[in-house]
Amino acid sequence: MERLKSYAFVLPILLLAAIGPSVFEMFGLVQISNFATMALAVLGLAFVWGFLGVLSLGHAAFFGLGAYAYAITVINLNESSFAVMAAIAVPALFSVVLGYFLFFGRVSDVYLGVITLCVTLVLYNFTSATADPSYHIGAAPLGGFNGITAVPQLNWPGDAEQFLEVETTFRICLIVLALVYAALVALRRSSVGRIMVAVRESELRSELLGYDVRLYKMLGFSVSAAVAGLAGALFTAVNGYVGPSAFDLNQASQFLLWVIAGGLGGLAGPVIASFVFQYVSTYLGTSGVNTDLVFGAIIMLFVLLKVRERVPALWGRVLQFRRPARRVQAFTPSARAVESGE
Amino acid sequence: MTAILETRGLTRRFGGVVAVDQINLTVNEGELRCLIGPNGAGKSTLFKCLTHQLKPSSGEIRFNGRDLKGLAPHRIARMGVAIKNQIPSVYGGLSVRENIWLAARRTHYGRALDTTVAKALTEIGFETAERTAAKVDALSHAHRQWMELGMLLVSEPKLALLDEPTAGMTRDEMLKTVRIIQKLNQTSTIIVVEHDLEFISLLAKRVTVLHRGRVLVEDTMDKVAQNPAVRQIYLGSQWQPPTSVPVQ
Amino acid sequence: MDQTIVLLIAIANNIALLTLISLGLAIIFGMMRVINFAHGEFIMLGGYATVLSANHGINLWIAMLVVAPLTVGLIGFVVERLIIRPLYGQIITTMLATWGLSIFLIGAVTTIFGNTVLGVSAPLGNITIGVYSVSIYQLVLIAITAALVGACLFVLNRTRWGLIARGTVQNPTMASAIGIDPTRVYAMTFMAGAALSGLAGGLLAPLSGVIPQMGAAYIARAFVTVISGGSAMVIGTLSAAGILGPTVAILSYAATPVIGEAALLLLAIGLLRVLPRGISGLWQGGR
Amino acid sequence: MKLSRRKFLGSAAAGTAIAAAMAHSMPAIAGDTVAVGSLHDLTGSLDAFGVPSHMCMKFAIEEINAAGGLLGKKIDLKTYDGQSDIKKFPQYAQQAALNDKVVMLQGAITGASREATRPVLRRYKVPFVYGTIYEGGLCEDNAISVNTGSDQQAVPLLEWSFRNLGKKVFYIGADYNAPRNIGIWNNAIAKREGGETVGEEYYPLDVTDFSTAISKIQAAKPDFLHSCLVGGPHMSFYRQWAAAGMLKKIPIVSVVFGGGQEHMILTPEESDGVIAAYNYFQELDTPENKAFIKRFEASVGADHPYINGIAIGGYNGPMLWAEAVKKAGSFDRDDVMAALAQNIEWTGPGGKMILDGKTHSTQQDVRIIQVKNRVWSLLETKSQIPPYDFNGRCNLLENPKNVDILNPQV
Repeated sequence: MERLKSYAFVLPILLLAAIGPSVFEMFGLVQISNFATMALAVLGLAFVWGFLGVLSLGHAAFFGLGAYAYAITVINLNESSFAVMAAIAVPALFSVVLGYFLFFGRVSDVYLGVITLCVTLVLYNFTSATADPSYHIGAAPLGGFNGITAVPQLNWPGDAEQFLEVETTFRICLIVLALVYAALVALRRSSVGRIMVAVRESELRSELLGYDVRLYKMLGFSVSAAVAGLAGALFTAVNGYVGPSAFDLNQASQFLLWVIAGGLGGLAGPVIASFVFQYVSTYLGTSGVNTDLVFGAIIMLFVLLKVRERVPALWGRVLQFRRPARRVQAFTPSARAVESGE
Repeated sequence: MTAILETRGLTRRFGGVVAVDQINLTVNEGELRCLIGPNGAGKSTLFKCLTHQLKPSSGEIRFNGRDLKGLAPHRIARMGVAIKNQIPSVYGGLSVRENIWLAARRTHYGRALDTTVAKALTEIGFETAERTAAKVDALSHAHRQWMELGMLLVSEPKLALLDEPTAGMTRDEMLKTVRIIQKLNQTSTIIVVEHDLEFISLLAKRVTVLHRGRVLVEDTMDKVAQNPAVRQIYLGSQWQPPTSVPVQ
Repeated sequence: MDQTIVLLIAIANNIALLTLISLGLAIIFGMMRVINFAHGEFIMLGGYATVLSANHGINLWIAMLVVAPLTVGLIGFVVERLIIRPLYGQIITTMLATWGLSIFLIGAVTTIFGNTVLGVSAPLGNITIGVYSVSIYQLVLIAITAALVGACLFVLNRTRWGLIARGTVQNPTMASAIGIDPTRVYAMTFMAGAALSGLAGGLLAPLSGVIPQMGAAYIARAFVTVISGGSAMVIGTLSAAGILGPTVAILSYAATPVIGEAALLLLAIGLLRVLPRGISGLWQGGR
Repeated sequence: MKLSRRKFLGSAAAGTAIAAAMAHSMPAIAGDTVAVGSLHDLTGSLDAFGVPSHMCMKFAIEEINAAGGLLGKKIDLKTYDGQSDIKKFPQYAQQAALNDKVVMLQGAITGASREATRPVLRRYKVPFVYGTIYEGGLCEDNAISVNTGSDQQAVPLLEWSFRNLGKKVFYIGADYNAPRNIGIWNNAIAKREGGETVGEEYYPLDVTDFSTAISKIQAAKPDFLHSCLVGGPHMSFYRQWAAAGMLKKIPIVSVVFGGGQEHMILTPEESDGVIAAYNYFQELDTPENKAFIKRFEASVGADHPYINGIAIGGYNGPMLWAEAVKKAGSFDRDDVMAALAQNIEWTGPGGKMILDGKTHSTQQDVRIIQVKNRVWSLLETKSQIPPYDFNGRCNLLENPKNVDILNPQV
């Protein structure tokens, strides 16, 4: 029973996939497809941050790498199935290299955040600086700041000419979202997932029990990268466009916002939050309000109202007032010294 | 008797302070060794060096004849060295059962895993489902210590390092801990750091006294208790060994 | 010869600039373990304070050196009360909250002042070195930065306030036991850090485009510098700037600016791989 | 989820998916109004470009409506804020096309947002009006460019510069597509005019420290500096350039200076003497422009952002499109685009404009202007510069299928 309950969230997603095309207009379908690809990306971050305690500020890097990998592969091979695979593989491999560097170099949490952010900015600078036509991979020009445009949509596997219809793409986006959600829940419930949570709870203890903390972190990091890459591929397929903006700070901050708002430590919450915030953001763009002002305020509000780390969900708790406890004690750089001395 | 643990010239410095100074220590298989010494003698630092939580500044550690140099802490754990640190390091946000499961998981699989966990829970006195489902953060100090011992039990180490397993316990609780440790000693070699002398005399056959990072003396409890230098720095000259309490 | 001098000036300028834009962040991070993502916006606010007050007839030097740090220091006071204090000790949470603040401030400034504001130009003219000419203000900026670093070191190491602050950072519990209110020390520290960022913005106003988004151009470099510097706030930041600054200057000069920019980030990542605790880790020892 | 679904349900009330899919290709012209979309960056880092353009576009629609509308219908302007976030552009383009059923969409100022928007509008057959100055090369049946391509500005400006300022040019630009493209023109015209490019440098958009750039330029000793630096961080260059005393020594020419209101943000000491080339500037002393400014200020007030050569595209775009609609007698994409074959002519604030059917780009006057004390003044007018046809490669009458951005081969 409890097991079934933890998978329950796939039901509304699948229901939406089933009835969506008969309820929404075409624009609604495209928009939900878009939202779903972003929700997929945020699942990756919610997983690695919430379950493993690894805060990657550069989640957008994997999303963008996946998006570029899809665009480049599909333009060259004319077959979206390979492109989707490439979009999963490229960020995953990249995350292994980066993860080796971060986790085996014993880089601390804060620095890990900054380094992942730097990597994202390097990718942003690099892709922005590829305007010259000499930057191309096969038939795909990298396009610099303008990005790669008119990227082919998804096609039926094996038939490059047969593009999927909007309704089918919509269903695929949601079904993939549901599947990845279920897979991550399953992973969380597996032995490996339980060890990952243990690593989040106490790295030291896990290490002393003989678990190679670095390996589990790298594994989780790669899983999140692969999920983000898949999301990047679908996003590019839906929009037909990818550019350096996939790597920008704005994108990175959105992912974080959705996880905070949805509740760190859960998976369904961030997905719901991503849908809500994307809708609000789109809505604000036609309302004449300064979106920076509103979003900045929302982020601050959510963070301040978030009672503790790992509160599973914030929904319904928004009005609960936070007591400014734990003022000083948790916080001292000398805590490390205390630990290491006798 | 074969030596399971040997250190040669093991040294650890913190800046100008030498916390562990040229320690040569040999512990034989199946032994239950006590480490005593005043605060700052280097006991916890020694333990942390043995498990590579701290990197030794110099010297050699051999476990089962194998040099540990350069191994990550988890590799040493996998060789069969388990430690209970002085400050409880458990998964505070997880339940008792989950904690034990995580400790057993690396060496047990399938059904054996479940039975081992269940058995260990009984041994350390967490029988009811309610208690095993409790978050560790909510446990009393003694229960948290026992749970940590339980984690050691299920990981079936060759060598267990226990840093102050009875700190803050009542006498009854201490006696229960002694039983758990004796049980553990049936299968594992143990080194235990303690201040509670009753506890030591109940358990230990051989005692090593550390002082200012060095081995002051190593002998049986009785002999150690008679040693004037030990009495001077640690026990106080009026100290008498406690009368033994029969332990079941 | 003159080329060497100019290149040396460019290098000194790069070091000074990195130091200047990082000091406020470094103080706040080093003393409070608070990663202030709104740091760039504090610089921006300093720029606005300078430009707006100069446009209202206040002497430019007063606008840069007094109005800018004062204004941003006061804003820092409010921010500390409302956002930083409730989250003390939660590094990541604070970082996210200040990220929100950063976006909010951009929106607020745009809403209030619009997206363009009349700028101020650099005072003092220029000097000629061979075929080159160099702005005197830029040289003064290097001197001011050096003076600022000296002042920070002096305040932290030689004054009563610095001692109290360092003591509180080492052990807040002990500090409160001897009658110091750590909360107040943190508030003061945050204000001081904010004021320093504001001062940086003020000093940069005559040299950069003062627009609501100007912070974004500085934030990444400031972070990289502070993190590479490690826990010794002032000296660490200075030495990080001393390594990163020349690299960027020389590579931009010899190769292309893109390579210079990329090198800054890659070098910082490399540094952290070798020295996980930053450059200060070199002389601070420990595990 | 609930929130978004409610909205979607509301918007979907019209009918089934199939009906909706059919409806999207039929513009909503059944009632008394037709919808037109404005998709500009109204917030975020690019709002300095987006806000004035949007204001001008809004004013154009007001004027069209005040004059009785178009084909008897009032125009309903739908505004979308791209938020300086490129991925918003295709989304809003979809919303405009599918949900709001606009018959024309104008905006997407940056090359990146344009490239993200264009394919969406093409797919849903909504004419795309591109109102800004740009690198050139837009050659697509579904799009029209009502402002200048870079060659239309850069060629006259560089010709003028090589004749009046000297033979040695140093080119400095932001590192992205448009400045790189203009760099090609820079070198081509230098060659043609017997000049020499003594240096060429591209800076990432977020660079703020230009001390090495300035010493490089000083070492190269050009007769003039051709700048294509763009955006807020790059404004630092002009300040540092002036602070080094260079503004009075080496003149700057640019086809983008002023586009981001640089001349308003910089002080006169930092900008006086910079030479630019645009088809329009607010001070332009012609009766048409005087009247335009008067009407514009009557509508939005005198306290409006400076109307530069980019912003005016916001006004010219709807006007030229309206001329085409009138000629076609229809709002249908194919009809409107077919009407372009007859070359639409219209006189706006910047003078006569001819929208060319072959390239879907616009022939217009280009003016060499110089700034002093934040005011632009005219140096020379280059009359009726035609759009570049890329050596015949851009001919939409013969090859209507082209959608690629063409690169100059000169």
